[in-house]
Amino acid sequence: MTRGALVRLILILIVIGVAVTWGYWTGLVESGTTQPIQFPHKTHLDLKLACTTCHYRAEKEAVAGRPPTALCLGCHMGGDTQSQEIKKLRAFGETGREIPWRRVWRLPSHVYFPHRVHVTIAEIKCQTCHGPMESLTRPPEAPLKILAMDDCIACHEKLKSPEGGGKAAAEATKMAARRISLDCITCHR
Amino acid sequence: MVEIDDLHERTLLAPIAHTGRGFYWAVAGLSLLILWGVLAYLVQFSEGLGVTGLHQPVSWGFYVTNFVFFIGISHAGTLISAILRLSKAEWRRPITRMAEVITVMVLFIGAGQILIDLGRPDRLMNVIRYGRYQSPLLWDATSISAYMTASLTYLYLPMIPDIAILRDRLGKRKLLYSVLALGWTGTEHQQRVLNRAIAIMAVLVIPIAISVHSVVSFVFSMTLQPMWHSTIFGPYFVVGAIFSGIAALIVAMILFRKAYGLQDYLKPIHFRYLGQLLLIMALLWFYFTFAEYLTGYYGAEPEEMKVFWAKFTGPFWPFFWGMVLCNFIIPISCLVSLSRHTIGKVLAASLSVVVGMWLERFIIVVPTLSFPRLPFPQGIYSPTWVEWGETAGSFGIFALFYLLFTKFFPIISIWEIREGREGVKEVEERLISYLPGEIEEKT
Amino acid sequence: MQFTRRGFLQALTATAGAAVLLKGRPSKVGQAAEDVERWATPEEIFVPSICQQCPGGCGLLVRTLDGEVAGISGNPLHPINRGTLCPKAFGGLQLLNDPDRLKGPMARAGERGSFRPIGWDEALKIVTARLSDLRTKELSHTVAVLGGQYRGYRDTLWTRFSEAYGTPNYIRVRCLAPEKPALAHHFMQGVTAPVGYDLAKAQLILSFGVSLLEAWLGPVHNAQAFARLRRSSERPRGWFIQVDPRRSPTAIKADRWIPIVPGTDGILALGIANAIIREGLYDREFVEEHTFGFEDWVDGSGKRHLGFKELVLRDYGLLAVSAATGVAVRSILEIARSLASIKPAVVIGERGPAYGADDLHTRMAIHSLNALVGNIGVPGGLLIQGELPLAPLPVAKKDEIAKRGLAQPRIDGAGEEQYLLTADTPQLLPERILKKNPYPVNALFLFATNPLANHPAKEAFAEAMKQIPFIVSFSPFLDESTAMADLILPDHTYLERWQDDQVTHLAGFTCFSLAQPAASPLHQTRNTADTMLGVAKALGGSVAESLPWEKYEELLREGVKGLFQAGRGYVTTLHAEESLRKVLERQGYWVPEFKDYDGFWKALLQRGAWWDPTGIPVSRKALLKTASGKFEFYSTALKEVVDKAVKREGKTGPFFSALGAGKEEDLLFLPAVPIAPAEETKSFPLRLNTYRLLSRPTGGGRNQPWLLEQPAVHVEASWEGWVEIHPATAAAAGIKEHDSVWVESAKGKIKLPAKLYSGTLPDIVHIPLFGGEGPNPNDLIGNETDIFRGFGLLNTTRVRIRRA
Amino acid sequence: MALWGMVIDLDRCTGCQACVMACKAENNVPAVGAKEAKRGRIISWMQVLTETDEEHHGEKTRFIPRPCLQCDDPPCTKVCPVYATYRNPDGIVAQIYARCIGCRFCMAACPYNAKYFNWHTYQTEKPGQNPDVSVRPKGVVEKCTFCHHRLQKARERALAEKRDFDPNDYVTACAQACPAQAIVFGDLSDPTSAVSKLAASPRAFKLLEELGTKPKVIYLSEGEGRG
Repeated sequence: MTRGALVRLILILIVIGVAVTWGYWTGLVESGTTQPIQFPHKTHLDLKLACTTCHYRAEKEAVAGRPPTALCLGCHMGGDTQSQEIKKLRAFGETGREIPWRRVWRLPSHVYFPHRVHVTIAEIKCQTCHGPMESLTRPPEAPLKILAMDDCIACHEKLKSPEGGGKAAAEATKMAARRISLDCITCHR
Repeated sequence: MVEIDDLHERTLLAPIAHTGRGFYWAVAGLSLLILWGVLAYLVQFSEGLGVTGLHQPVSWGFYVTNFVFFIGISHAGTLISAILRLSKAEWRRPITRMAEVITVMVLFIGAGQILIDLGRPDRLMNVIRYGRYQSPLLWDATSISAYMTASLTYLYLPMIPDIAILRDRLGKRKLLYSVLALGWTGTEHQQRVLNRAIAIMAVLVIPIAISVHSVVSFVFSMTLQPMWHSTIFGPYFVVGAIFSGIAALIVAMILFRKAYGLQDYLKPIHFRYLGQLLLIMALLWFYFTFAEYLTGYYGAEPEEMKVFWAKFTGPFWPFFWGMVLCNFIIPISCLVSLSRHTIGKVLAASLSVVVGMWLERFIIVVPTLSFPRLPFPQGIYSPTWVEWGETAGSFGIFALFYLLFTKFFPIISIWEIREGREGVKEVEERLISYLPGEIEEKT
Repeated sequence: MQFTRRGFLQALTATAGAAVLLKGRPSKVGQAAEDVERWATPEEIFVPSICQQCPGGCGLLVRTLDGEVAGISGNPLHPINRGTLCPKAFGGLQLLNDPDRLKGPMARAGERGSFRPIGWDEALKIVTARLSDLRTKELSHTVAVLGGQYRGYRDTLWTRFSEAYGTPNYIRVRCLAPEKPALAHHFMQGVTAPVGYDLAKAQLILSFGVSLLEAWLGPVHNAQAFARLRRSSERPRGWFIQVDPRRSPTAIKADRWIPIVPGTDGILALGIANAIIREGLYDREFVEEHTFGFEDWVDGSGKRHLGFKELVLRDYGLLAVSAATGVAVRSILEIARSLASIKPAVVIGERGPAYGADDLHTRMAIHSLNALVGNIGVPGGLLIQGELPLAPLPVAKKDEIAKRGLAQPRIDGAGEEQYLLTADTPQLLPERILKKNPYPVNALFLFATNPLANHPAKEAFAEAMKQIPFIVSFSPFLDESTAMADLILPDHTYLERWQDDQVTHLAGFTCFSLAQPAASPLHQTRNTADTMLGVAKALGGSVAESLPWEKYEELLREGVKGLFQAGRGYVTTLHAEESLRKVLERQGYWVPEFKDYDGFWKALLQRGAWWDPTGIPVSRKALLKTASGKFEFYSTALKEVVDKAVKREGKTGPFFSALGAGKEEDLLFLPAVPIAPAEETKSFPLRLNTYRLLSRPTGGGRNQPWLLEQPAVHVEASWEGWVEIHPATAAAAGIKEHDSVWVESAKGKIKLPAKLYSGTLPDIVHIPLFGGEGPNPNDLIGNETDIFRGFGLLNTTRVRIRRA
Repeated sequence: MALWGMVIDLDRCTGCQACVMACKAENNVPAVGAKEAKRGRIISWMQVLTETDEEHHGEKTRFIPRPCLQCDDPPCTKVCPVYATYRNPDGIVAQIYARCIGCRFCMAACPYNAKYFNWHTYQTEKPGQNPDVSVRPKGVVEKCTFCHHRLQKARERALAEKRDFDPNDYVTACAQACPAQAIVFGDLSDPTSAVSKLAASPRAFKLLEELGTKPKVIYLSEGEGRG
């Protein structure tokens, strides 16, 4: 290797190193999350289950949350299985403990995002924010989409405008005596 | 090293060509101050503003005082040089450059105080991205950046011919000087354009400068706080700014006169003129201060009086009376008669005014915050080493940059001096044109 | 308050599942290794609980998110506080999450004060082995249990355990008075049930040093009553006079503050009585028909006795009273006239610490004003409160060892000699333990008390505890006393455990609160009640038979059955429903709400409290239970006690001597407070008055930063104690605001920052029983108590101050 | 649109600080510690001020609980250079922590000293906090928001339950806690609300009314007098 090539290589390595460090530091690159069970979203959604079948809290509460183990066991109890993952699931069921899912999607703590309004009133598809979850054969290591404030604002602006407001906007206006809001403290807390 | 023939050029370029031991000592000393400041800021950056002496009612302290003070000093410069230039005062020639440099240096440092003062300096860009034009702070940002641009230009334009001299005469930094000289050759056309540009800038820079300090005063007077909410604050601040600016300029002049042996250029007459200017400003400052406090006293609003008495007899009396002493009594007594010991007297007055004006800024910022309207637990503000450090560092940076400037560019405009000497005739003609013509007796 | 109601109804549906959810959920510690992260605003359940920060007994609604406590608010249904709270309640959050809590049982490792963690099984084995060893050696009586400020079934459990095990030494070290009827009420009215005051309906409140708005029984209840006195739609603004050595926040809020020399409240009361009687302003009808001993009287033997009227007119002339109390004659007259003319008026003179050495007579003197203006048994006056109809537990079985043990005298000497009338005399404990008199203590149990910090005899306690070979502490924190222990079996904090509260004071109604754990235990701690049930079971025999419950909640469930069967009262409900029930009950109907006990129990868990608002609150008959059926200015009941003691011990016996032998005998049974001559004051010219803050009435709570940071509003203070000095006194001593000041008494000295406070008489300095880190006023206060109740004298110490 | 306001009856107030502590628990307001407290940096969105009439040597003392007064013409919002504080359509003066640059101009401008600064990182997220309110980082200004998150949640609940929003569903933590019920919270734009009726009392006054800030926290004075 010539000296020039070596220098170039070192330079490239430094650049990559700096970029990666910076990425970690600013949170653009997140370390992968491994889940206790290799849950395949695709298999379940191919069975024509809706997202809210399992993530039912999304319709009731601010946070979608993980489904309780008991819900999984509702289908996966009984019968023989070859799947290691289902065996793991049953093992959790037997101890009576919840599966220690690791959280992947996380909004900054100063953001208030109520799922239920967005799911039940605005009827926004989950994929709008979460990305193509239906295509996953194993748990995502990182969010499929990274949202910024502008993404929220863009949507709110669109729906707030009279022409953009579909059924959702009208309903929201009527119900809460408040339009889809662009007021900062609606989401910031 | 190319031999420099012109005696004037040789004297004025000497600091750039040769560097003595004193320079290194000065740089070392100033670097220590700056190091202190940098260290203080690093501590503050990682720990939060809690390392300062600021607290709940007194949320502004040294940094804001320094901000107002430095921005005030910046008026020295440009305003004086611009006014003198426009009024074609011939004695201005060795002074203008020094004044303009002060302005530019100090503006950056003044604006930097705000950055130091921010709790979240990482979000500074929010001011640009989400700026709200209702806030006097944004007016500040706007007018200060305008002033920076204007005064930088105003400093740079008259430097072009000198840079060209440096490019031609000085052996070193050829590239730098060639670029900065913008191909100046001194043709008549160039001269004409330059003079026109300088004249325009001089006119422009005066309203901008006045706006800057008016706007700085609005930061206080636009609130409802006692002894801040005053209509007089705009002109009061501007007067104070010019006052402190002249003082700072005089101090700088005397220092460089001594250090670089510029006695031939900066003569007692210059100091006498500037001293008289300072005297006028001292009287004007006193007039404003008197009017301000007398009005407050006569209104006798309880909230105003709380702050008023805190300054007169309360915990802030040393600062208040110190300010009166430094801004009025000392300068007046020094400046009434300048026939003898001119330079010494002017220096004493100027130093005193620099200190006094800093005290004035302090006495405006802190006491009002120390005495809130509601029965709030009060606290007396006492700065920590961090604030002292950053203040010292700020002064250090100012001095160091000023010093470095003199190592790169002549601190007295060579071409303007030359022009002055060559233009004696022109001046004579102009003088004559002021006077009534010779009266021809009608027969 | 629609909001809270709606919120509560939603909470009800949610709580239905809460008990089930909490049952059998492993503690957080068990899952800690799994690194379970909270999924932000998960399932929100409101669990009713009881605040244990003071004896107020307020109902809480604890907001839990997946079993983690995330907030506290008042239980809107709870009759004591009706959804509101005092500042201390919120400190509970910080108490629960205190990082310095003990994480599990600990055993002493070598020297006292060093510990090693052990398992619960091992710990219980150690306790059981020790207890059973002492029992077989017939030394069961040498086990002493020191209890603190609590009530209800935890008290029942300890009493029962002590009885079954066989020790008479269940001793309470309390900082506030027990809520049984005060002795003055008992002797003058013959009542055995607690007496309350109808503050909410009174038009004038005359308070003798009662810190009504700070640390007096139920602060929330008091504040509500005060608010109604001040502003209510149905009547004009009420009056409130505060007699207090210090301009406390209560005095600030009063219409009139009367500064007084500490300990002379009784003299002032008698001065006021003098003025009322002289001006003929007293309630003649009540006095004539319903009181005894007002006029001079002749007994069966023909002996003439002094009457209250004569006593007052003879001994309590206004000039003498004014000189002794420091209250101007004009003020005395004005108070007397207001008191007699504004109706209904109520005079309150109850507080934790004693007024002075002659506490009983002081209280009697104050209380006699209530009779003088006829405030007994009328709305806005005194109220009687019923007992809770809890189911009686089966009688504790005592085997021979227990019987022999119980026959031993109590180590603290309570109920004997001069302490005939007191229930507990902890102040004597250290000395007696050290002297092994009447026997040595072989084991000491510390439950909810910290005498090494909070008792004036704390140094003596420390010495005494060194002598005790086996000390068990149940404290969840490593406090001063716990540091001396050999074994620590940490209790849950109150949001983590099953508990009950039986409020029988002040409110004019009986109330039972029940709380289930609101949070899963954060650490390996255990409810002490469960621990002791376990110990009893392990001890076997009659001890186990007397405490047959597996879990504390079973004990609660058994006792609470009585409320279900009582045929009165109801589980708290919404206000509208309550009003309807009250109307019905007044007409003699009582509608059972629940078919079976299960339903009742479930409802009690969901709503938090049972209460009986329609008992017998306003009833002259219920309030005057003396032999004569009258209010006795001259207490025949006290005379009976004294006569019996004299018969037993003679006139030289300790009880009679302590009462003041040699006094005119009638004065013992009348509310006569001697006017003491001025004291020699040269070396200690100032009086020390200690007081309790609203933010920390029990002195503890150094683990509650919010409360420590803003402990008071009348002075600017934060995080550390202080001494309030009159500006003139301070000036004379060259002391300025915030200066460090040495406060010295005969006992010791402490250094505190000075607060110049004009709200005091110049010769009194005030120190709050602050309870944070730093100087402790117990270092100054002598271990003195009043004769009858045995309560610490916290305001009689003399001190001097100098700049530090 | 509702106009949220508060009435504080000084005659009922006992200075107990229940409102203060309720606020701290509800809004994750940190205790700053002994050292910081001594330096005058206690954060207390709701603060009980003790006003002593100096002419009477402390005889006339009053306790004034002071939240953010949620001015209709707030001096603080005008000076904020980045819209981190503004008056929202509900009349609540909002404070956006993620936007604030920490210049403290609003603190200097507020005549009520209702704004507090995070001089240090006083706390991080931990158990026992209210997850509805964010934990503020160092270097930003914070203040009382009338427990705005409760309004958010109440609104959202109404929306999800497909019913009209009921103003009674929303009350601040301080008003909820006050044992003397000296603090009443509600909709000032509704003349039938309790808070509107009290605000019309002859005892009603506003703090520093002369400054023209139009506060929506209205006080009722002590002493005799109707209302």
